[in-house]
Amino acid sequence: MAHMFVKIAVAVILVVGFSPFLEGVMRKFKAVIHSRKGPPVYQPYIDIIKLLGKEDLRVSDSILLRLAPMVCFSSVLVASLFVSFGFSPALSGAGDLVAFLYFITLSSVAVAIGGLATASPYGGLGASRELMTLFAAEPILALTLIVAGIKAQSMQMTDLPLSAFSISMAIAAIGLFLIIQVQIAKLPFDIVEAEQEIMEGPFIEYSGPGLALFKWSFYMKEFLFATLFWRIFINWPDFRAFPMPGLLANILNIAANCVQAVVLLILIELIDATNPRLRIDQSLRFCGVVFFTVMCGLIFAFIGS
Amino acid sequence: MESVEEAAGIRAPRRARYIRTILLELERIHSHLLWLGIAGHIIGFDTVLMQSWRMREPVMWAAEKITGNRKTYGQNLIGGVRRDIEKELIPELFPMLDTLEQQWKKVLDAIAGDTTLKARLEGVGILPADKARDLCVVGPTVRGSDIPIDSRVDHPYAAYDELVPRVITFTGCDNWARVLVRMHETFESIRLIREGLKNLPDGPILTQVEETPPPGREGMIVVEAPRGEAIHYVITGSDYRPYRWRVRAPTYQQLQALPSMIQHATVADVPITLGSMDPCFSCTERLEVIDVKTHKVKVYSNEEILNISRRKYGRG
Amino acid sequence: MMKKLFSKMLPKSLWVYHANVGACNGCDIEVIDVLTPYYDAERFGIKLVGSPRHADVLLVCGPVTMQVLPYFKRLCEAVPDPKLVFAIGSCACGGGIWFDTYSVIGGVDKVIPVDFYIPGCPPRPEAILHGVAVALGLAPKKIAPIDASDGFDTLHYSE
Amino acid sequence: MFRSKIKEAIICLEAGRVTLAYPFAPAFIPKGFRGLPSVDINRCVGCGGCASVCPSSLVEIVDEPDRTTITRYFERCIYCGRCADVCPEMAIEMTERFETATNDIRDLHVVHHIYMATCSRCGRCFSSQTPLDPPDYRSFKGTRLNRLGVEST
Repeated sequence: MAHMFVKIAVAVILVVGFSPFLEGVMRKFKAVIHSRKGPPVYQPYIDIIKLLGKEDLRVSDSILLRLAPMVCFSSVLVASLFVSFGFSPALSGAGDLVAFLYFITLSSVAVAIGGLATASPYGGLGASRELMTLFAAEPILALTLIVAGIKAQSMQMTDLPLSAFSISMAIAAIGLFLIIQVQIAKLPFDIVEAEQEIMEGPFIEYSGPGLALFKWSFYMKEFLFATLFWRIFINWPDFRAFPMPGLLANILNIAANCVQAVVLLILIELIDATNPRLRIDQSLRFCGVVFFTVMCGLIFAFIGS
Repeated sequence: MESVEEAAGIRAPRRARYIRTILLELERIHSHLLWLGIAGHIIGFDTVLMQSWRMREPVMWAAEKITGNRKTYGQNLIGGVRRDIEKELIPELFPMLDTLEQQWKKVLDAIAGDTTLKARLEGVGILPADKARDLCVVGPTVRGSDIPIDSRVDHPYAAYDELVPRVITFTGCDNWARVLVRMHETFESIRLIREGLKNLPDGPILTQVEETPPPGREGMIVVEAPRGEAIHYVITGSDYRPYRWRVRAPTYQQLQALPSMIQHATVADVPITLGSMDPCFSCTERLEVIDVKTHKVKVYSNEEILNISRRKYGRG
Repeated sequence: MMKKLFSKMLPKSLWVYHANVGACNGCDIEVIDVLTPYYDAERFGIKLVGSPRHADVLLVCGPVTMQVLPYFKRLCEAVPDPKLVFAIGSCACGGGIWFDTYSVIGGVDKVIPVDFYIPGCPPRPEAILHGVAVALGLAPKKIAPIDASDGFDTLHYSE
Repeated sequence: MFRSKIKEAIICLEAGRVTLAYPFAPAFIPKGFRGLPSVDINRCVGCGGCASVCPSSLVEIVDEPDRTTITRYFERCIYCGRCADVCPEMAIEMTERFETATNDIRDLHVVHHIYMATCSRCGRCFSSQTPLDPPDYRSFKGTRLNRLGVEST
């Protein structure tokens, strides 16, 4: 029991504390592509602290408006407890990747509800876009996880990583990589909060703490998906296999995970910086293509290759 | 300024007209680079914004060196220009133009094969040639619809009778064609500046204006601004002041074409289509509806427009 | 203690909402120019945001015209506290050449209190950056009021 | 598609980091930059030429019994340089100062007092002259000038 609490504490601190740093690195990298100096890497921390201290203007008394950011933040936080960061997931006894899927979906739904609760036309438009994206992207995420689950005969994240290469896993890995872009709203697909089209969509009426929670949960999502990708498909290096004390191995694993997340997110940021935003129908078509690709992966998984 | 000159019957010296042409073309280059950046920003492609504004910055510095300010040049006077382009400045300008041309070629080369960019721009905001002609659209917007209208060629002013630009048209009629028109016009402007600097004639830059023009004289000039043709009309008055000065900015005509351009488009396409005609909302600030049947003119105020659109979308 | 922390963080992360209340676009262009590679205001944590509710700083360009006045007032209310107001350009600072025309109210300070004035027509990007640096306390203010008399006053009084 | 993306990335990376160190290093100012106008008060004769040409009418001239007070509201200045062009005494010149940001609008106000000699009969000002100044021949008209043997200008 005490063991579990330690794990929960470590996971929460890691996700909550490290994710703004990742965002900072991404912003810095984007600045490199833009040939400028860019903000310091700790900038997102400052942004969040500043937003938390700002006045919270409420456009309506709707309880949904107040709850949406909290639901979004906490659902991502709970989802993080089902993901392994190099050690086995904190709540592995309580649920598996299906639970992770539910909580991640809940966070997107919270964004949409928050957008609808603002009663601003931009918010409504943003919410409808968010839901459309959700319907398109979530099945693909589920499918990739199912492919991995079939190969491992389990949906527990600790059981998932397989060392053997297989076609279905490769296809699923590509599918997940492509869908991360959609899930964390990076550029070809940031139609939800398109700043120039619909003025940040669902977040238009949020100020201060509410906005901070939304932003923070997006940073956390980035970290979660990057971790998910590395830990499910390329679970290397695993220091627990080496002869060393367990605690040190775990710490090394976490450090390796963080570095890997940075690498993946920089790759995603590169795609982000060299693409214009797609229209919603174009992005749905893209999701359709990925969906069928991953379906092929599923078929491969059934026939056992 | 030239409309006043026309009214007063003055013609600026040749050197002054060349300097005006060079500055107008510098302005066009910077405006087109700026526009590409803004268009990129509208469709979320911030890298285009950053890079094209990076290339634009030396142009601004050049303008600052020539005139003393980055934007409000304050260069034209009635009868000539205020400052000469100094001899030691000219060798500095050529390398600037060379690097700009090189980089701009690379950009054109790179985005020509960019499928995601084309997916957003091609076939969006279509303005067919006959429709464009009906709506009197001007500038790069109409040249993207394959109608060669350019007041620099049609009604030469400044030194455009000697430095003749090539009118660039594209047949696409869509946003992509308008991007290409602007990008190719930039090369044309670079060429014109080079020629202008090489053939810069000697002589005075200002003719002395001996007497004030009598009141009641009219003058009109059509200027091809980067956005399209701007018309300045002046009636001279007494006491050194104009009696009436009317400017028709190109955005007036461009906006008429917008409803047909955004028909059946999604919300995501509206900003870029609007942006593709490079609107200047500082130049246009009210909506005037003319009822064709009764010939009544009604100027809508802001609240009325808001109410109409709310009624239409079932809000408020 | 938290209040102290927040107030310390605010100048390091200024999110800017840019309002055009009747400007000619010159200042707007220079404001965006400040964000581009050569000047890069993002290194001070400055970011352009799309909604006034996210903003800490209201950048106002242009003289306040009669037409935008009610919207401008609403916009100011939409910005959460603590907020700063920057007036960019001569028009926003004192009305520019329009200060006494019939459709213009005048400088921004006639409508809302302004924290920083950056005059210029348009101000150079460097001037805007300097204004930001002064606001952040990174650079000293380089201007002071002048109240001078010509050399004859001493002569005048010595008589 | 990937080729064009790579080309775009190369354009971006070729430029390197171009950010200027501006607030921490002095900025480049071209020759002939039109910055904040500076007024040499000892040259000013209070003629009001600048006030009449200024597009934003920022020069306010008040004639008082023994002096002229010129107040300039530089927050309105559009840096056109017309005043420097018309000043007959070359008292105004456009400086290279552009860092005019301030938190107090009064920092941009410039007040000048020019002490003038006044006509004992009508009480209005005229610019004072010391005995060391060369005589202004233009004010000498007609036969008296000819008798002095000076050509009229």
